[in-house]
Amino acid sequence: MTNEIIIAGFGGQGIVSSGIILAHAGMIEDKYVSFFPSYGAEMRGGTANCSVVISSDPVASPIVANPNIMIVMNEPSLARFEPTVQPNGLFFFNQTLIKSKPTRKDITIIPVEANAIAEELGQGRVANMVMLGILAKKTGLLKLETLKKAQRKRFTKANKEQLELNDKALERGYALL
Amino acid sequence: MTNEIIIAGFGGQGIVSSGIILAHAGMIEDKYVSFFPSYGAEMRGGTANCSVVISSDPVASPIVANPNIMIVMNEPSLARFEPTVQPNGLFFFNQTLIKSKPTRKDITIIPVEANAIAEELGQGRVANMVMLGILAKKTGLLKLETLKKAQRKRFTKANKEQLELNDKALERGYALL
Amino acid sequence: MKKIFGRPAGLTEIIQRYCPGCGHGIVHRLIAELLVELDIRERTVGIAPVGCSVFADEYFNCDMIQPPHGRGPAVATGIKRSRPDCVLFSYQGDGDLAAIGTAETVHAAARNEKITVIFINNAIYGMTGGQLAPTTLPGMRSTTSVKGRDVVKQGYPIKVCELLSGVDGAYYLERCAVNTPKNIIKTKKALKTAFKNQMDDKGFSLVEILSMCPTGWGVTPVQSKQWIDDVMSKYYPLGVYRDRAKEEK
Amino acid sequence: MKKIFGRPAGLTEIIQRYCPGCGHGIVHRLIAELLVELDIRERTVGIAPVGCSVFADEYFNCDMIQPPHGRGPAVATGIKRSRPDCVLFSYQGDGDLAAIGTAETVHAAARNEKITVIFINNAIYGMTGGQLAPTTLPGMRSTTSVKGRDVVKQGYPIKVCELLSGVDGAYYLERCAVNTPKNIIKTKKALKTAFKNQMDDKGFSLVEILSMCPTGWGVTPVQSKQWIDDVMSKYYPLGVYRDRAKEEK
Amino acid sequence: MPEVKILEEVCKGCGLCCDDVCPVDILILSPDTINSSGYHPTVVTDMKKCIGCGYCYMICPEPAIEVYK
Amino acid sequence: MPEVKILEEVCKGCGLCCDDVCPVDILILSPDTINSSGYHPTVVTDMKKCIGCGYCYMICPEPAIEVYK
Amino acid sequence: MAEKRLMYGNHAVVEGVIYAGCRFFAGYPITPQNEIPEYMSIRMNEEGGVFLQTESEIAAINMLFGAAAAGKRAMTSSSSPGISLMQEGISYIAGADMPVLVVNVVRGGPGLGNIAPAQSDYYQATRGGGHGDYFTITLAPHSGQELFEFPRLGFELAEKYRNPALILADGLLGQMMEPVEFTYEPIDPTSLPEKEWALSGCKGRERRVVRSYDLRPGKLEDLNRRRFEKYENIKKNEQRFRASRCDDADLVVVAYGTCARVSDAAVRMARDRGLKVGLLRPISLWPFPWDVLGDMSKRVEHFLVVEMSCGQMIDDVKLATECRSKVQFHGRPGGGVPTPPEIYEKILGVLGGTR
Amino acid sequence: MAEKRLMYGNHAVVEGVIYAGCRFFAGYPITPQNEIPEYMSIRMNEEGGVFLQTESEIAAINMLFGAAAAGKRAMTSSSSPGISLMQEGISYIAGADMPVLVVNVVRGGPGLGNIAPAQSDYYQATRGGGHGDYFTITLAPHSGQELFEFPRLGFELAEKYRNPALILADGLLGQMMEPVEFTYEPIDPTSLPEKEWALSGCKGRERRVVRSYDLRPGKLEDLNRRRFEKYENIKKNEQRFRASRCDDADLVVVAYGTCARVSDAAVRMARDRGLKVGLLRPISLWPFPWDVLGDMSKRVEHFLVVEMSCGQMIDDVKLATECRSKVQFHGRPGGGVPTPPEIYEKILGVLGGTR
Ligand SMILES: Cc1ncc(C[n+]2csc(CCOP(=O)(O)OP(=O)(O)O)c2C)c(N)n1
Ligand SMILES: Cc1ncc(C[n+]2csc(CCOP(=O)(O)OP(=O)(O)O)c2C)c(N)n1
Ligand code: SF4
Ligand code: SF4
Ligand code: SF4
Ligand code: SF4
Repeated sequence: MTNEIIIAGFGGQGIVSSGIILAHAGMIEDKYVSFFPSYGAEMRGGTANCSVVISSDPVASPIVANPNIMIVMNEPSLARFEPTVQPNGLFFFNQTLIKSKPTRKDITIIPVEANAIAEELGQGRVANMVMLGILAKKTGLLKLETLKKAQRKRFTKANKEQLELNDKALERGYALL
Repeated sequence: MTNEIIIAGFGGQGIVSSGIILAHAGMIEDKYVSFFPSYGAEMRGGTANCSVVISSDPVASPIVANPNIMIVMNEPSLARFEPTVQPNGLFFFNQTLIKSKPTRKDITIIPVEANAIAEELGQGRVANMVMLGILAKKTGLLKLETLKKAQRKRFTKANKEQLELNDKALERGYALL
Repeated sequence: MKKIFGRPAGLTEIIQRYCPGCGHGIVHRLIAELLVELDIRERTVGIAPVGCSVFADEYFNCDMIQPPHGRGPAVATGIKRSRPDCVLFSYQGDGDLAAIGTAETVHAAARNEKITVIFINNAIYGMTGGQLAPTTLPGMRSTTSVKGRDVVKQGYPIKVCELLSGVDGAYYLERCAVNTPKNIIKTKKALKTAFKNQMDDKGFSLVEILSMCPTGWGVTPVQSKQWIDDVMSKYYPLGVYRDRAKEEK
Repeated sequence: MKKIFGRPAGLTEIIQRYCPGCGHGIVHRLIAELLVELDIRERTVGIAPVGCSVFADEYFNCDMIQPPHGRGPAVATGIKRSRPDCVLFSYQGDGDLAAIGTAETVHAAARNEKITVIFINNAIYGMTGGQLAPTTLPGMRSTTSVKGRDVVKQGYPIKVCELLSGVDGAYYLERCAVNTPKNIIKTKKALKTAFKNQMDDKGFSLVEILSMCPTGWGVTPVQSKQWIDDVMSKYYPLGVYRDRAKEEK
Repeated sequence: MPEVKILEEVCKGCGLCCDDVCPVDILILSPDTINSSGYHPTVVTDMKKCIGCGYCYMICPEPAIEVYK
Repeated sequence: MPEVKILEEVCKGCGLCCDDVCPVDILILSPDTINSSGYHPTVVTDMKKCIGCGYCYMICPEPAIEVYK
Repeated sequence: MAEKRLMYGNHAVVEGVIYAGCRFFAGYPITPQNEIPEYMSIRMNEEGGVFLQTESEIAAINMLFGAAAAGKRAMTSSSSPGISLMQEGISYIAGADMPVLVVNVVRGGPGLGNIAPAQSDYYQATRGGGHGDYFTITLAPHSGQELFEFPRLGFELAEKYRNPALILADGLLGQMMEPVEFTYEPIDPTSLPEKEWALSGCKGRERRVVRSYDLRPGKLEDLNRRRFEKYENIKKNEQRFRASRCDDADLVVVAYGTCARVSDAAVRMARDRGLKVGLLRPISLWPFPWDVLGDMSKRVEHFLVVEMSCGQMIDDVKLATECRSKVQFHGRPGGGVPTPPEIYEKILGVLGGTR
Repeated sequence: MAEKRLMYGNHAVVEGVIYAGCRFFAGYPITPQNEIPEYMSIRMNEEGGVFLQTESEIAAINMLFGAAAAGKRAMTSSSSPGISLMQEGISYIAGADMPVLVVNVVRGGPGLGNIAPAQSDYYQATRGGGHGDYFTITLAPHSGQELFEFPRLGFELAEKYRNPALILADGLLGQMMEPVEFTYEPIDPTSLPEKEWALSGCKGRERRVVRSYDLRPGKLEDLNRRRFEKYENIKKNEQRFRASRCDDADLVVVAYGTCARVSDAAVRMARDRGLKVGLLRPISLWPFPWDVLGDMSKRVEHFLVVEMSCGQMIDDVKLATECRSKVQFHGRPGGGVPTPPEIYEKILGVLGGTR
């Protein structure tokens, strides 16, 4: 089974970190994983996105064109990525920041009040963690504990409070379903 | 029939001019010809030499390794080129300037007082013309008139006197045999 | 009401892909204004570098060419010698002009090639992600000098106007900045002189422009503007470095 | 009787293939003498250029390397950074250093690379047959400027010491000549300083040497010697252009 | 009376014009508005004060500003 | 008394040493001798005059000159 | 088992270089390999090595020439246009028989092209983009793991044969993150033996000369012939590849690097559907695994060459298989990356066409 | 009949360029082609053209890029190391679909090598020594006459297909003198049509852009595919060769340039002795005359490839003849020039071996 994931949003929403944490968590759980950032180095402006593959087989290409799991964090990414999702795919979107509604009928739409919940926890920045939490639960792909471990690998310089806040956000997301 | 000629001497002895005149004369007489200077551009000092081919067939390579006709104008070239001449080849050498004697028995040695004759005519520089004259006569390869025409193609900027002196030197050489 | 300031006809309608607060846009606009004001847009060929402004070939509303990294002055020479009536400008960043393109720059100047070079000094490699540039200040951080430029290991910056001052052929050299309206007005004047010199068949004119790169410097646009005043222009003094028109008088 | 002057041990026994009267041989001998006098022959790595002195790798009695045309300073950098205890000298002609090698020269200077560059300015491309060099004087004839260098079409010469004076990193720059015993003595002194600077870990030192090329100039050796006095050194003034050791005091 | 027009969709909210550039200090980055590229564009706080000097236009990299008179 | 030795086979007859280099003017290119490379080497006209200054050595590109004391 | 780290391919190269005992890097930024010089600047600083951001790729390759001649392990990295600029330098280094390591993280071309992954520098890498008769040992990794391991292999081969070695990667391998296992202990650079040809000052020995020319008549010819004897040895000893599912295959896909990863998935798809399809992944591109392909061609009917180019390696496949099998091609130029289904379709097409 | 002149090959190129209506030269001296810039400086001056002695080969190729983009016929010449330095520029020019003419008077390599004639830049010329998928139209003259004629042909092909063209000569052809016939009238440059893509200022028309990049997803791939359609056309239309004595041949020697001259003499020797030997001389090296060789291989048992290299064109001969014939090789690397007797011996060896 191969899960192909795209995470998209504005720069600053922790898109890359989310992707790396997902991949790391997959690695910890002994799956084949890859992470790929969108080309950007010779392009300025616009939105950020990244591809993550978590699979029971070696990863063919780390570039995901048609995800079966999609996380959308901002308005412009909704329009751009909704059409790319595989039929029967999962579509998580950040309802707090996105006014429009996804329109496809052949995919599972999961609206998440990611930023609202994050603000509740005291820090909008952890909206991405909320998303990872609910993703883990909904897909059964990863254990919550693994995500907690993985975020510690990513934020090696963060202080204890921040790490715990991240944990909380993961938990809140995980508890949403 | 292919004649492969090398002319060798010091820089300043008109080695290159002699070669070009020979080739030019061959061209006038509708033969296949080529001229090739020795590599020198990235080498400094030493002697000068050039290859001329005059043939009834298209010229394969303009680089002559083993001449059937050799003109040697100075001492160091004698030692260097004598061994390269084809058996039965012709070996013209400038007896005025060369102390040593050629030693090979399987080639025809033709000593020429080239510089002495040239000085007689009033200009050491035309020693090369004396050589071309005798070469033409001995080999029957080219007409004297053709050489006279050819030297005019080479020295386009020379004055009448010089051209006539060259003619004289050619004639003297031609008359030597 | 009449529009007294607005997008000049020397720019295409395309929205530029530079980061917020990037100085490239300001210089683009100044050049575009001059293309119109000097009535040269229709006989100009512009040259885009390799750098963030590689896309300049989409932004200027005139014939454009995009050569290999650093070779703008050589390409400009090829065009100018082929079509002396054309007005040539080569737009280049500091990596493009002062690193890989050093020889082409120095020799175009030495030939007094009749071209206009516009040199954006933002002290960093923007496009490739903020690495050390030949113009990065001593002690300044970049992604390949995370502890700040160490002059002992990484050497001293290249000061392009000072360097070219040693080249007899160079006709006009000035260093400006685009961090304040006042400096921007001066920059425009310098650019105008640089174009005029070419139109009058005078010779090699280069305008170096200290320009903000908030992304590469890791600061806000407003901070970047200030940094040019406080630090960068101290190290790279503004002013005219060569003006043979004046010297010849 | 004791030999007080004669072939120094810094030269191999090979007879050099330069033309009669060529300045390269004189400079070779000076370097060779210093290798012995400064006791550095056994830790020196020399760099031969592409040019008439490509064969320098046969002539100097020390480790030698022969890199691509113009890249001596880059190769020197590679060796010096790998073996800081070695003494590096890069021997280069004007085509090598001031044409194709412009960028490598300027940037080695900017890095204040701890190497010694010996720059033979003979105002011509010797090896390839007397073409225009970046240092060929205005009006001077060459095989690619048969009517004399036309500065309008072919540009102005590059003055290397003046150019590098605009580079902060350069530590020591001097221009000398080898056309008279007096100038030769001065040249040796300059070369000594350039080596000493390296031995003291100071930095980039370049000695430019006006040198006879009778073949390329189409004159006799004696005339070529005179021409340096009468013409060439007027255009390329001799002297010290940079001496940070003094400035720092 | 001069007037300044901000092209909201072109503005990247860099704030260069808002700092000390405007002599009458009437430009700020809108805290509430957000354009489709995600930037907070500049807004004019008090149009009447504008003297039409064009400084804001001059420093705007896009340019996202037009000045009318 | 200093003495100068010309390495005849090494000398290329450039004449640099013969011009105005020798302060006592005792060096000339031999008009008669010709070495195996075809050059007329330098010869010393009057060895006694030599002051051993080494100028000839200094300017000789080969170097084809040795000075003894 | 050694520790696994989730790493960018470009970072894995850097660690691989450090682990290989190399302490000399010179290079110039270019996408998609900027993470190499960036991370290298930090790592070399930590290890007390030399990191030089150069004025150009030309300066970089020539600094390598110097460092290698001084006897040190030295490497540079760049991407396609930058590698083109190095061709003269690489030719000199090959002509001087010096070992260096060059990494090319290939991008779409020709010209400025784009920054997407590509394999269109195969000809340049394997046929010597520079002038003269020479080859560079060329290794093609297909994973972060190999990006970590191949620098050591590259240096070992380069030094064994005194010849430049090249690692041909692409933007996808460089910019992706994958788990990487540090499979061996780092080499202490001071433990590497001194080279008996290195320039270091001639104290206590004959002076040494490093050069790539010989103007004496016939000498360069001799030199070239000797170098080609060396190349024959390399061809004999160093053909590297990975063959999977080839034993009973009717069709073998030949692909390297990224294309090999993607093809592997396509082959799995085909096997799942009962098709006898295998994958031959050349690891050394020069020497190309001619021998194994020659052998295989005696029993395999079809080869399908998959490249991210308009077709370059296919020349070598044809030369190796000597017309015994049918050789088909599927290519994506200009930064296009093929997908497993696309290759699977092509496999079906080839096999279908013969039934 | 037109006048015959005894000329250096390097001078013949210059006249050929002038006769072709080209008035733009930029280049840097290098042996063995220095006579080209030298004579060009005089001729361009006489003709009011542009002669630029540049600071480097890199500057030269980029000046050509500019001049070609401005719609002018533009050429440069160099020899092996200098051509290596031009690889990035040539790749850009190919990527921007611009016509230029580059002359390589090949010398012995790799590295500084020597200044003797060689053919060891065949791979570089025909496989694109630069990065990315592209080819350059490559012509191989074998005489002063062709050195005079091929510049015009080169420009015509370059412009017809908007692609760089290369003339691959060698030091022997450049430095020898031979009779040259000026077979056609000089072209008046002002008579050449204006290019509809040239940069000249946008007065009265849409602005034009010359570039070699496209960063939009998929666009560069499209561009490359279109360029390869163009290449297919070139392959179809422009394969040039000269076949002599091949009709009844048991053995065909395949050789270009200098080697073709020498081989021709060897073939004559063989025919004199009654051996059925012919000569196939590729004139276009890219596109290689695959088709005629393919045809021939159906009846010719042996091919003998003769090159002044360790064997590069032999790849193309093998690919063209598709294993139908036996392909043997005789090569002289590093500036060695084969002689007719030497090739004749080899012919005997090949034919003898089969009897
Ligand atoms: C031959 C080559 N080397 C390197 C690059 C990668 N590259 C692209 S832009 C750039 C430097 C950009 O910096 P700068 O010129 O200062 O312009 P900026 O982006 O800061 O405006 C580099 C190194 C390239 N495209 N080609
Ligand atoms: C890349 C490259 N371009 C050109 C050449 C040819 N070349 C050899 S030496 C030289 C210039 C020699 O002039 P200079 O450096 O002034 O030295 P000199 O011979 O006068 O001492 C040139 C252009 C080369 N070998 N390599
Ligand atoms: S990186 Fe710097 S130079 Fe490039 S667009 Fe952004 S601000 Fe401008
Ligand atoms: S050509 Fe000039 S530089 Fe070269 S050896 Fe002769 S005199 Fe010396
Ligand atoms: S040592 Fe001095 S005095 Fe003696 S010959 Fe030489 S130059 Fe003349
Ligand atoms: S300087 Fe030397 S080479 Fe020249 S003439 Fe005198 S001794 Fe001979």
